[in-house]
Amino acid sequence: MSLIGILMAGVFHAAALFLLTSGLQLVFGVQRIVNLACGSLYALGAYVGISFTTWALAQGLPVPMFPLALLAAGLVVGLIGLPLERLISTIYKRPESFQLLLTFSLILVFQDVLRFFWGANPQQLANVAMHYGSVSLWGAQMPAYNVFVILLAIATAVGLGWFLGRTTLGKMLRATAENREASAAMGVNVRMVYLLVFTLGTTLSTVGGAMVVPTAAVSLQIGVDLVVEAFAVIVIGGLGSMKGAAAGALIVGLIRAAALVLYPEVEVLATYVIVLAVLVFKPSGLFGKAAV
Amino acid sequence: MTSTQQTPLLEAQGVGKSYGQFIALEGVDLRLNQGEFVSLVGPNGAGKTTLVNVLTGFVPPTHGRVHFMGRDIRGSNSVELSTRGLARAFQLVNVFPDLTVRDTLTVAACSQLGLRWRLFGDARSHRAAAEVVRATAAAFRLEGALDIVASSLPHGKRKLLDVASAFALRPKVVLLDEPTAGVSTADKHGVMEALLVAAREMKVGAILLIEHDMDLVRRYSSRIVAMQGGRKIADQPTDDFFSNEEILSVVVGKLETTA
Amino acid sequence: MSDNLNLPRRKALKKIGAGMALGASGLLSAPAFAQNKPLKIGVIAPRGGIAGTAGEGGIRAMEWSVAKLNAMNGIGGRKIELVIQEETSPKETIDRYRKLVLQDRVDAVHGVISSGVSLALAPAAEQSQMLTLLWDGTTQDGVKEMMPNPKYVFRAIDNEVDAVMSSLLAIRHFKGSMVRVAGINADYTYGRNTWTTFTAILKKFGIAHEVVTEQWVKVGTMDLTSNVATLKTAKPDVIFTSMLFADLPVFMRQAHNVGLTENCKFVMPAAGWQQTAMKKEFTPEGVVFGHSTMYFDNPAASPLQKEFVRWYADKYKDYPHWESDRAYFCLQLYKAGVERALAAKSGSWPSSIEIAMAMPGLKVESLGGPASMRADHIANQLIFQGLTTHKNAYDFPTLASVETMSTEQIQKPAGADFWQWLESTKFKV
Amino acid sequence: MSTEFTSVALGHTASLRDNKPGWFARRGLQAAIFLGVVALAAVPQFADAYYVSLGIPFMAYAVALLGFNLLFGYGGLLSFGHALFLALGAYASAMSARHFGLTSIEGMLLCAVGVSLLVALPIAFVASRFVGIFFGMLTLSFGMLFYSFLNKFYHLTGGDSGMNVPQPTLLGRSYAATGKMEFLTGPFYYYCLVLLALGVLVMWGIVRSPYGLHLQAARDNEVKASYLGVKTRQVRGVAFLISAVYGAVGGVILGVNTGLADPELAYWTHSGHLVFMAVLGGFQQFLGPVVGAFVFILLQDELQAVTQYWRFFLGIVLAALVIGMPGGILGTVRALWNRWRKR
Repeated sequence: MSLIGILMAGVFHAAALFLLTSGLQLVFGVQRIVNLACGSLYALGAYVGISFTTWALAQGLPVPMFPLALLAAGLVVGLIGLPLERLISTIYKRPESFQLLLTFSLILVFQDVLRFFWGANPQQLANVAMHYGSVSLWGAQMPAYNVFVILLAIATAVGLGWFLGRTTLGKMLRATAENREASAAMGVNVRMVYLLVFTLGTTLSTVGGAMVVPTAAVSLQIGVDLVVEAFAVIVIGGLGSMKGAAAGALIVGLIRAAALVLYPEVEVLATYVIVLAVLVFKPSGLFGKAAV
Repeated sequence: MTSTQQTPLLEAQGVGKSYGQFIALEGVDLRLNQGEFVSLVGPNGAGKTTLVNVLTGFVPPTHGRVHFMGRDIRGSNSVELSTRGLARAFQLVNVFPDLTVRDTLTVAACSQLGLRWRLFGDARSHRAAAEVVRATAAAFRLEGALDIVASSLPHGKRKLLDVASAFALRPKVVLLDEPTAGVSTADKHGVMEALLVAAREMKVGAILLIEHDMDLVRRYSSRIVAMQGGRKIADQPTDDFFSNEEILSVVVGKLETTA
Repeated sequence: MSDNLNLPRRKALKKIGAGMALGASGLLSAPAFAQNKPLKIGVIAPRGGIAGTAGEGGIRAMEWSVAKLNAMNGIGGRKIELVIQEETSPKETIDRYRKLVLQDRVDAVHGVISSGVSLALAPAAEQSQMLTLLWDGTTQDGVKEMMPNPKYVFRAIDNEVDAVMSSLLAIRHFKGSMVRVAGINADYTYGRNTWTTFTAILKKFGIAHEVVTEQWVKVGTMDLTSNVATLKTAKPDVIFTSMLFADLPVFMRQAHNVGLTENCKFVMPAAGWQQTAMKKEFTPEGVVFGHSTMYFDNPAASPLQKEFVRWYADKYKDYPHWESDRAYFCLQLYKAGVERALAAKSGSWPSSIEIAMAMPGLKVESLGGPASMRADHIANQLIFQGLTTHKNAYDFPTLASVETMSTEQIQKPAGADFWQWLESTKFKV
Repeated sequence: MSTEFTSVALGHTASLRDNKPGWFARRGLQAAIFLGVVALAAVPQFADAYYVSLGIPFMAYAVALLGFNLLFGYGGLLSFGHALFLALGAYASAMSARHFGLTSIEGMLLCAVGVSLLVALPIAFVASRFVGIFFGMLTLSFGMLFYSFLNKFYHLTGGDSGMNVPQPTLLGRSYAATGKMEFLTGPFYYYCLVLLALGVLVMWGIVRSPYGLHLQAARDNEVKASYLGVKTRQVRGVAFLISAVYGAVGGVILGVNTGLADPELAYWTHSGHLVFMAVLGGFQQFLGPVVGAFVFILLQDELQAVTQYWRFFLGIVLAALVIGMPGGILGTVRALWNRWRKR
């Protein structure tokens, strides 16, 4: 029996997790803010993605184009990052704990806003994902769209790497991350940088939610449920590190897949065990800077 | 000058500290004897603060060893050393913003009296602790400010409080990192005087002072150690030091460029 | 904000004196209360989260039948008034239950879907002597411990009943091609019980089978690709899943997308909750599909059900599932109980206990069909299941032919232990 | 750097001024405690039974938050997994009842305290190394680990259906005869009130003790503190243990109140609500958390009564507090009081 299928499923799960956490990491890396509401933003992207795409298809958008509709939806709702950043900017000077509090309040708000517009029932997109049929990888069948999501995650990772590493703007961000005062002195408009970074981070989450939802569905609950998985990923990978997000996502995804084959009972627990092990033996995470 | 035969209170032998390739300290020897007031001078980045960090066990040296009252400090951190009588005040104003002057001093008094794990009973009304607090406050003329929260003290007083809290440990040796930084020239002497009075009253054995202000150095210290690029370049009694032109030019010259 | 905060305090002070009048006891529908007062019924049901769908189904049926009853002369001459509270975690729900009992002074409480909450509520109900009719959420384990011979609590049918029936149907239809068996169920008591029931019945009928994988998923998990992949590699002939929340359609979709549905049969005792979400595009034909106590598209349905389904479809552009029937049943049973007790007292309003005493043995017409209440306060109803077909006008499968069983055949008798009963009793396929 | 942050933040609403023996701190606090106890003792005499029954979760949270705030307000450590210990308390009492047939609440409390210490010890060992966000994430992870443990080991914990917490005896006196509500709103209410009063007094002793001062020193400036002989890591560890015990005691009360110990108690959003209450009342004030618990319970109750979208409004309130009123209710009252006295 081929384990490839399970392996690929693990990788797919990892891809989804990466899309969820990359924004979180970017924002923390530059602004040292942990956004508890990342899950809610992911959910928001998914909900809007479903509604918009369904509408667009009804308006006669050719089915093969549906990923574009999702992408568009994700990008547009990502703009909610602008007001959110302005909101959070009011507590930049407070201790880190306050960010956790403020973003927690956002979770409560989002949960009911989503419920108000989309109701209690989980939402799903028509099974357009299968329009692309499935591909067979080393004998394991997998929907082509899932492969597309994996590629998208890889592309995002590479893109972010290039953006932060090569472009002047990226360098500017890194400089701000290293030393806010210094880069401010060098004429970097820190306020704009923060606005940009936070919005970009938000957009990554919303796009992630929108792009992944065709393979599943979205419920009000995932807003809070995903936070836990996201934390597992970034704790393992190391706060604020893109490499970390990728590595962490892969580890969590594969652990889960492996547990399912070896001993399904421990599927969830296994992840936490890894998380705690990392916290005890390498508190900074695999790619993080010193934790304390 | 006290005799050098007695075991020094604090002694560093060939102390070196390097971070990666960067060498912050190299082969520094230093003795601090009973009753000495030694000033540590040198341009910025000469390694003065690093030296103090090493001496107080805050960072471990990469070479050499440090003895405090005859015992190697290897393996013991700033907490133990401070309770054993090695106190330090900081360059930056560094008190506890939300604690009152009384509480700040009480913190030190409690560690010194070993009340650390008393989970009950008002620390402020503990007789011995209160006495230490009173004495320290008196020595530093802080009685008036006892119930003011540190963050709302004027800069000079906050500086004093920082030093005072170190003294409240009833230390044998105090290491002072620019206690008068940012204090107006007028107040500087005030701080120093208070400091000396306190040292005398509290039977502090020796003081090591990091200071840029040459008048202060000249006026108060018995011996001067000059550093540059992580090395010790001079270690002389005050008068000899100030008559030693080229060393002085290095230090003072650098000072003027940096100041 | 500040006066916002003070509001409840003022309210509390206004209540001076009132509190002591009736104390904490639930003896509220005492004869002292005039007939003309509206009859308050508290409803506790989930409105959000994974069980939101179910809660809505129940509440809507409640509102429908209350409207009808009030159009006549309510229950025993008193108009019905619903006080709806959200069902969340047991801790919070118990507080709202007390609010219904102590502050809203309701005459009875209906609803509750999750087992956890029902187990927390039952003792509270007994102690505060509040007539409480549960729609759902009564798994075996806790029930034994928490609800020994209840006085005031009335339960819906056992949750395991659906699993019993679909196991029997599975044997009838898949016998012979049921060697490699796999299970993927929600990681909680209900999921575990239904799976154990299924395998136990297979053994009972001497079906030689091998369990190729057992999977337990956290309720509400939205990415099951790894589980699906694992199932795929296990190459099962039959997959049993009692998942019933939003995760069920997700599972089916992901299963379909890797071709798991092509040469493998499915047994889903409780898929009815998700019926409209189980789209044809990923739900194959020939699935054993459980609708529990009501199947909206049942050709043999009573005019009553047909009328309700029509109303529901017009009003909500959706089709009702068994939770509507449960809610309707509870209300009808309560009505019948009140009326019998009233008759017994020749018209003066009966107390909670008198109503409670009146209910066992009553037969009422529920949406799904005739239903009754057993002496041990457990319901007897009809269960509807069958194999799915795509031959219909909807975008989701319906039943090719409706199998109907009464819980009198497939529910443990009063006082029996479920597992022992399952061992001993003889079922016919 | 982070210490600088702390100083800015905690400095601007001169926090924990109870250290400062002004009128408000000394007389005011004692008066507040006394009046509070008297008022609470009087509630069952006049208030609607329902509000009396709300008093029990209030006191449960008040106790738990006293401990939580030793960590947060005095130690500067924000735990996002503290619900773990409430759940632990509830489950401990359920298990002690099921396995050792314990029926006395004193037994349950002892059990809960013991278990919570056992569990908190290793966590404290790991967690005391962290501050700020890392501490928050670590505690959240531990909390969720326990949550999935409760769900997974169902044969031990009853899984999602949780475990029954029987009506206990108080001081050896059994109330089996009295109905649950009479029990809760009567004897148990006063029992909890006594627990709360004790909890307040003990905590008042702790925060003023030498240890308490060291804890605050460690919060304000770790390095400086270490040079004044403060064992920052151990001090924080002990704070974690104490808060765990308080949490467990609160959990026992909650468990008896609900009659059930269920996994939802350990879910991380429950921890979030704890933090909410602390901030609402004012985590920089000794009695802040108690006030927070009180207002939160009434606020939630009122919101749920008027709208099904109560979470939305709770969120708005929390955001408004964090941004505009970080001092919380008591902090603001204190500020106003001080301004009024200046005139």
